[in-house]
Amino acid sequence: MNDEASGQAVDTGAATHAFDAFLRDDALLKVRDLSVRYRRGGKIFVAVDGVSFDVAPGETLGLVGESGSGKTTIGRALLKLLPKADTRVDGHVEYDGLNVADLSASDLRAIRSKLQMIFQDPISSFNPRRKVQDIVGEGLEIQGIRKAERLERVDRALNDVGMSRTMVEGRRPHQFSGGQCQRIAIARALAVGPELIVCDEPVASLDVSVQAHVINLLQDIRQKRNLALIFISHDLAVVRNVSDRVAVLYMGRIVEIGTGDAIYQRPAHPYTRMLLEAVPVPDASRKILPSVAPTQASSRSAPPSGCRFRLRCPRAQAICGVQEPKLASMPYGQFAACHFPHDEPAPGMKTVEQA
Amino acid sequence: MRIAKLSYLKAVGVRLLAGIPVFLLVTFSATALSSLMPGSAAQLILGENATQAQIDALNSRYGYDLPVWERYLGWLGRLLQGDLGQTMFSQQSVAKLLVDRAAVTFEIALLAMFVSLVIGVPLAMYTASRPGGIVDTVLRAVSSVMLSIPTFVIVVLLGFVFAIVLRWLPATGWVSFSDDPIGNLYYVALPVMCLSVHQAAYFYRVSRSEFVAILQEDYVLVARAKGLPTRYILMRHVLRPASPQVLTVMGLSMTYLLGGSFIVESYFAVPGIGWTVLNAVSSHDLPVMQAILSLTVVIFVVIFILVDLGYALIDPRVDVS
Amino acid sequence: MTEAANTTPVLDCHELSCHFRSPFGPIRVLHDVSFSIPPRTTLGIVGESGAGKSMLVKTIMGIAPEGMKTSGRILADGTDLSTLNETKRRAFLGRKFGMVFQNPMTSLNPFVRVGRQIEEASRFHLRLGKAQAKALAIELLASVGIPDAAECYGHYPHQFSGGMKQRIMIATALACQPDLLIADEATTALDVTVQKEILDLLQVIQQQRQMSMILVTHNLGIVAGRTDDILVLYGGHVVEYGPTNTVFSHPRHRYTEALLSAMPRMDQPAHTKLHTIPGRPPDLANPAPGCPFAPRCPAAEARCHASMPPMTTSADGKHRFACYVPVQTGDAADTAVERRALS
Amino acid sequence: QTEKPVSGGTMTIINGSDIKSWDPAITAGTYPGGPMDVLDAVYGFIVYVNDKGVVTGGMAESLASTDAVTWTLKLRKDMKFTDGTPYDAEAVKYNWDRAADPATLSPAQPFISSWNKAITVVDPQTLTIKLSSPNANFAAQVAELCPFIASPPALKAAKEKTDIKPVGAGAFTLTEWNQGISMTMARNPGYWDQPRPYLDTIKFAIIPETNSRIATVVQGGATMMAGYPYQFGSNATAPGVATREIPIRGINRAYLNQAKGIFTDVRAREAFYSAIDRARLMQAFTQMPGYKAPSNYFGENSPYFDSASSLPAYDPKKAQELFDALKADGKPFSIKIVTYTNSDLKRLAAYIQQVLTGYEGASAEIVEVDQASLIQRCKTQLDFDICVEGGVLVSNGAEPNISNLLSSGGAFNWGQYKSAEMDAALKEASSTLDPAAVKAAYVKVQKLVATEMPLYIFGEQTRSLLLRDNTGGVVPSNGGILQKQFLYVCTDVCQK
Amino acid sequence: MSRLQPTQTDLVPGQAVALAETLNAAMPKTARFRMPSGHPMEWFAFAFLAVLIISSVFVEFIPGLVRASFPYGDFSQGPEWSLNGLFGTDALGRSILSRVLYGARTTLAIVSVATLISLVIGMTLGMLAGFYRGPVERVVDLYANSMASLPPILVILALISVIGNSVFTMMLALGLLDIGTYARIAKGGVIAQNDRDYVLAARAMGASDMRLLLREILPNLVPALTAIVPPLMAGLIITEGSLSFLGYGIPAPAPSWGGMIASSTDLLSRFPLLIFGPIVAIVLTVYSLNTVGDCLARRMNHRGREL
Ligand SMILES: Nc1ncnc2c1ncn2[C@@H]1O[C@H](COP(=O)(O)OP(=O)(O)OP(=O)(O)O)[C@@H](O)[C@H]1O
Ligand SMILES: Nc1ncnc2c1ncn2[C@@H]1O[C@H](COP(=O)(O)OP(=O)(O)OP(=O)(O)O)[C@@H](O)[C@H]1O
Ligand SMILES: [Mg+2]
Ligand SMILES: [Mg+2]
Ligand code: NI
Repeated sequence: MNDEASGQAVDTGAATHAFDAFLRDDALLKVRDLSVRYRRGGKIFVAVDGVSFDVAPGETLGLVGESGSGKTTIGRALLKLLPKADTRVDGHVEYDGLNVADLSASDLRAIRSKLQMIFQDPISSFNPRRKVQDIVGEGLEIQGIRKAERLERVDRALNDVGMSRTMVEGRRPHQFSGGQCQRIAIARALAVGPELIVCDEPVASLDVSVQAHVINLLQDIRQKRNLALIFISHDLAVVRNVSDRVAVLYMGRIVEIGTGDAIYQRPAHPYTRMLLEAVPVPDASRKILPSVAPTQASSRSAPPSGCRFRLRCPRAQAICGVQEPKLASMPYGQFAACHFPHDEPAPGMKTVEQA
Repeated sequence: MRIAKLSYLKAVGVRLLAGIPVFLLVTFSATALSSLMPGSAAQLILGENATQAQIDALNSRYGYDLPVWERYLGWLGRLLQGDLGQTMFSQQSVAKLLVDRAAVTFEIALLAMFVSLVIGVPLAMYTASRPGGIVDTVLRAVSSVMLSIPTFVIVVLLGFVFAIVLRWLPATGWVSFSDDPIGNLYYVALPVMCLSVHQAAYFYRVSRSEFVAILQEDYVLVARAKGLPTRYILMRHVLRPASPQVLTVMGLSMTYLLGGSFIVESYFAVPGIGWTVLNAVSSHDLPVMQAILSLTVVIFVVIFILVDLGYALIDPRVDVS
Repeated sequence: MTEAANTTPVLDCHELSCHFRSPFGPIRVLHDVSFSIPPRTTLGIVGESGAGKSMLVKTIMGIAPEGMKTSGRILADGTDLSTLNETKRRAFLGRKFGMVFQNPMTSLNPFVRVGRQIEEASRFHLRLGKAQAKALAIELLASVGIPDAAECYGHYPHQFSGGMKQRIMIATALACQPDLLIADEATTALDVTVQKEILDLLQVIQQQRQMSMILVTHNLGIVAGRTDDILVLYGGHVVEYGPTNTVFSHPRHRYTEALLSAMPRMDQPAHTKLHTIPGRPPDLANPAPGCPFAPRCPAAEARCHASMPPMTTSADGKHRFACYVPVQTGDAADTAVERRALS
Repeated sequence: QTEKPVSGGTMTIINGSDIKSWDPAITAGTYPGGPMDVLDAVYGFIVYVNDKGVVTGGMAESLASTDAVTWTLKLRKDMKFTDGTPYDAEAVKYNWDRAADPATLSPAQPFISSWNKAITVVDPQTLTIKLSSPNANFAAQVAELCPFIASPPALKAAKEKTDIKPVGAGAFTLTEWNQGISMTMARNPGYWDQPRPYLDTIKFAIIPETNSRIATVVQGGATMMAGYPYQFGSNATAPGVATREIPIRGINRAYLNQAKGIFTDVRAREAFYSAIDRARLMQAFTQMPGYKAPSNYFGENSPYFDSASSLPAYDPKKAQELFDALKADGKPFSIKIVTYTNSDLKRLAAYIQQVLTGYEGASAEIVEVDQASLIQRCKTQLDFDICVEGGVLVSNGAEPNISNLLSSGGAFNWGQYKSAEMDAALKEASSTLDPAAVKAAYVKVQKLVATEMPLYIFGEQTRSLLLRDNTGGVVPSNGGILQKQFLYVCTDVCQK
Repeated sequence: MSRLQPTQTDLVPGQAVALAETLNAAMPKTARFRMPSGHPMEWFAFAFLAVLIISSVFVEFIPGLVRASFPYGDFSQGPEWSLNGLFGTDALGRSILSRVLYGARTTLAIVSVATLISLVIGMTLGMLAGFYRGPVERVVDLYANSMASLPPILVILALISVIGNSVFTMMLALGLLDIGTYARIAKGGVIAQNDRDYVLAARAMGASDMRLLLREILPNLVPALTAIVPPLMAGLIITEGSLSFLGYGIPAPAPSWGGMIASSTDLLSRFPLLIFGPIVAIVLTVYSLNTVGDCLARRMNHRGREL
């Protein structure tokens, strides 16, 4: 089932400059050096720091990281949804050759039908006062599409998510379950015919049984419509399932980026490893041996010098405090920002091949 | 410690500065309105047989024919030199008058607040821990009725009962605390009672709902899971978290108490700022009017600063700056 | 299960049922839940949201929301709780059981110094003096891995990160040397790395202090490898109850099986189609007469819709499940037990 | 008075509002509780009109004339203001000259300026004034309009009106003024009429609300208040209090605008008189039964009373006819009642409105203004048909009130009534000292009042004092102002 | 990973949906799952207001009730057992009951128009301030703070003494009073919603600011604003009464409650019963408005997700 992803393997050979290596020219979305700073009570807080990545058409990029690592901020920055007050966005976001920052209001509106977003909490992403069919058709209405066509497209979008208009007719969001709401949210995004959807933790608030539905649904639609997805999640198992490529964020920076296989089987960055080891695996045959040493998270507002992970890193050495590691190509195809990357396979990771 | 103190000072400073536009707007509006008001102090000084020409002459002698902004700037300039002017008619220093009268109003207001707190909060605590009980139901009904009686009705009714029919309490007048503490209590009783009726009910309602909300908090559940006695939970885990809300209400109620003091003071002839400003409005005593308005704004700003600082004291999460 | 001299179960629940009154009739959130926890063992309680996990542990702790009616018997360390009056029961439970709640952000009182919150239970139940209690609190703080415990004693909760708060909560729950520690989704609100730390900590502490523990969670991954027994709740019913290893390797109830296969796994390649469970969780207000899972169950038969399947015990007697058409394992035959006769 | 006055003690007099200025030239309101009441305590009336209507010596020994043209003011010897300057003829002349100066803005300026040039200081105790035309009421007018003499240096020292310090030679000296609230005065040890004043301290307290005022006296919080019996109700008989009538009759009146509007037509005035039962109007006003409609300007026990001419009586039929007639002439009877915001007056106006609406083709609109704007609205802007001013106006002493009310351009003639006949009759009355001639003139006046109805006289009342029953020495003067030097505290209940 | 909404059926109609709502409401940890108590009083409040509004609007058509200005009996009579004499007669012999009902019309009209004025202006300003922040917000805050720093009576008194006291000016002046309060609440609501996902979602769809404000934000402000309308109206009724009490109320011919109380206050010691009718009216009305406000506020909280 991982057929599409293989076509998009990163072309490492041509890269001369490490920085450019995982970036490509034919990408649908190009993000270069994106930084977001919030001003909080007079202090500047860097939420996202020099992040660059690409998303090719039809590709799914997974963004993982701890809470507060800037995942949501990146997602919103791409769609220009960050609050205007007290926020500064630098860098360069290019969609289909257009620089998003320079767009006029009407061009931006046009582009918004190509770039869509799905939120974490499906219910709160709906206006509780509006009827579901209006919510789904809202994007079309804003685009000024005539009613007949609108209804038809709403029908189509609802069909795609396995619902029908008769099911939603005259109802309000709170009359639906979480899973249904998330499907409606997907339908809303689909209705305008997007090419790329930013999914900000779309399954985090769902129960396992419902989560599976939504993940499958997203996969089906992605395949059918050749959608590109940016899939934000802190659940590594989910990201593993949906993504072609994965970017690992730590304190506003990408510490490792590469194909899912590379990242999960041969994580190079110690942080990635730490993350993977922490994931609870539903496998009772493996008795877990507790480790007791508490790790101390570094301050987000005053990050340590050099590598930001060094205080928690088992491999940290003097240089980590002095020189900030840059993203560099790793033997298994991914890029990691570490002076002392791992190159052995992740312990305890059973891959399909190995099983 | 020093740094903490400094940050408090700074926080106070910042808030005081923020109060300045409000102060300017209110006092300027007062000047503007007073110049539009029909009638004038000159009319009152000269008496009913004065001609319009005589009145105009006196008005211009006092500078009341100047354009609004000139008058306002003049007033502001004198204010900056610490001169609040003198009362129109008795030539008392407005500043002194203000201090004397405000002391009276404050005594009444603070006592009323104290009485209301002492009545309202403990009852709220009691009923919040036994919701739906008979005391709760009764107090709920009583407090909502009490909240619905306008102050002026309370004043009339209590005045009628206690001063006119029963003659237990003085119908009018004032003795200051420094002159005669016991007499002061006797005179202060009725005004305080009138203001407390509403306030006690208000404090009761607000703190009850706050207590009820806090009793649903997870940390109260945790405390119950620890098997702690209810009394202890209420005192230690509920009272303090509820106090910011109570504090807010105390701040807000100052405005109510000041507004209430207009009615209470003028009905019971208590020499506070409420009655004074009513007199000043009807007799066009502009210096007094301006001074009292400025005072109310300053009180408002100060109260909000105090409330903010109070939050910082009560709630460890709040940072003064 | 662990061998021990004292084998009186720390907690023993018999046919615990709970319901709320509502304008549309009673809402039953728990149906005849029975289980027991021997000393020094860990029980995992799993189930989807709304399955009644929290209600179960809250009922045990005697802190269920007002308006809930409970029936059934709870024995704590051999004492029947119904013989104690309200105050005594709460005090007894407060001493015997410690509880850690889901959200560390809201379960510590932001207005009270953490030291105080840790020591207060010990001061009441163990009648410790001020200094003693403080020493104990500092010791507890240190034991849950808080650096500079003595200094942190006087801090307020907001000065700690989420993980640290949860450690403090654990310290709070340990104050009276409880026999049983109940962690209700204690790690749900935390990041994966922190979650792991907390789970590890719980495990270490449980072993050090020879306590029993209940881990409540909706994430099957958490109980795997960390618990001795596992209890699967669905719609307020116990659908499966047995040793963790067995339940994971050979789930018998259809729901448990479906749940396990619905989880995305890291050892599968990208874009693997997940198995889904059709339908939606049961509506507690309008319960169907049969098995609560029947409407979603691929193997449901007519009788599944008609009546609640009885608790069935597997051949070894340790694994129980309530299903008419259990997943077959090829092991020895199961025995249906009379529900009333259970334990 | 059988009781012997004793010295010492304190009294508190309740007023409804505070005074606005200590300027002796600016005086208004010769009624108890009015500004002049307070000024009297400090300055003392130079002469006053007693309750029989006779001009009596106050600070001065007498102000008298034999021909109504040349008036002689005799001052007492060795009187001093509290600042030590002598209260002599020069001081009096200074005060009157000052009031005659338009820059002083005295309301009595037109009156005083007509004679102040004719003042001759004969000696420090004597001063003569030679009027240009005979005026029998000159002394009463002085008592009403310019009775207060202040220390000239104190007046000179003040830059502005409100700077004037109260330096007089009266019975008391101001010790504390808490504007709008209370005023405390101490006995003036240098007062000429020793051992008077008897009181050590006199206080004026301001309580605007009538019920509170009454309750305060009843509770003993104050010594006295002036009001009307209807306001006292059962409090008049409460333990410890007494009431005292001030035997000075006053009229309740309203002004009818004769400069413009419907009341320029005398039929409209008659219709208005006929339409309303004035006794019932008074009942509505006071909520007390038992009133009788006054038949004319003078009351029945006035020496000038003439029963021959009386104001139109209540006659609804007649009123309706007149309304119809007016309507037929294109003058529908629809009037604007202007009054100030006082609940008794509101009731009065509402009653008028209510009665008028009962007639076909008659209606009334009520305009309420605050007390300070009433004068402006009625007197200056003439924006009313009927203007009701609260209170009663003393009418038994005839002058100066009668001229003020009825003569063209009179100070109280807000209705702008103009009648040469009336002016002549009034002049005739005041230019002779012969009682018979005066009476004859006033008969003419009453006839004109009855036929021309220059103003609406709807009630007659006397004021009363509600006071503690140990209050002695109540001597009313002018419009009811007490001569405070006589007040004393009885050891027990005062004997009458 | 975080907790779910209680999932409820979308196919079982009627009761289940209602129940779903109830449960939704019960889930947030601060809500109690109890039938809202005090129901009889709420019923009473709604019924009283309904009766009051209807009877004051159609007061002319109440059979047997005399006009407010009609001299019905003797002056200042106590209550008697008849429709017109129920509260007795006032100082001019008019039926107090009739005057209370006609007064209700004036009072309610003034208060409603004033509320409308302040609601419309306040809501608009507040929404703009919350949405655009910056200078608009500062101006609105300045206004709101200035108003809040003065006792309302003082503000009205100053205004009335300038523009005169008529029904119309009273509406205007009272209307200025609560603008700040409404603006503040609207502003808070907008700010709270601005971060909400559904506003973001609409923005992501390309909605213009106007559309966001009117279609997304406004409908969700309405509950919060409606819940404070009744108590603020009650406040205005009290303020209007207080003004009359101080002698600055609406002028005589229009009967208003405050005016009736004020005019009977002077006669209180002689005719205590006069004051009874209007006080009952004002207290019951204020009580009912407050109760209705509480009820709306609670409903709003129960709906959980709305603001
Ligand atoms: N509007 C804002 N103003 C100031 N700081 C913000 C704002 N929004 C987010 N932040 C901060 O920026 C950092 C990154 O936030 P972001 O929401 O992008 O994290 P995240 O990776 O999505 O985390 P989570 O997993 O908790 O959703 C956080 O520390 C957060 O506190
Ligand atoms: N106060 C209440 N009144 C009525 N029903 C309630 C109340 N609280 C909870 N419930 C219902 O009881 C059931 C069990 O809730 P419980 O909180 O135990 O679920 P849970 O398994 O802990 O779920 P979660 O994973 O969301 O914590 C739910 O269906 C819920 O709707
Ligand atoms: Mg996020
Ligand atoms: Mg739970
Ligand atoms: Ni498969």
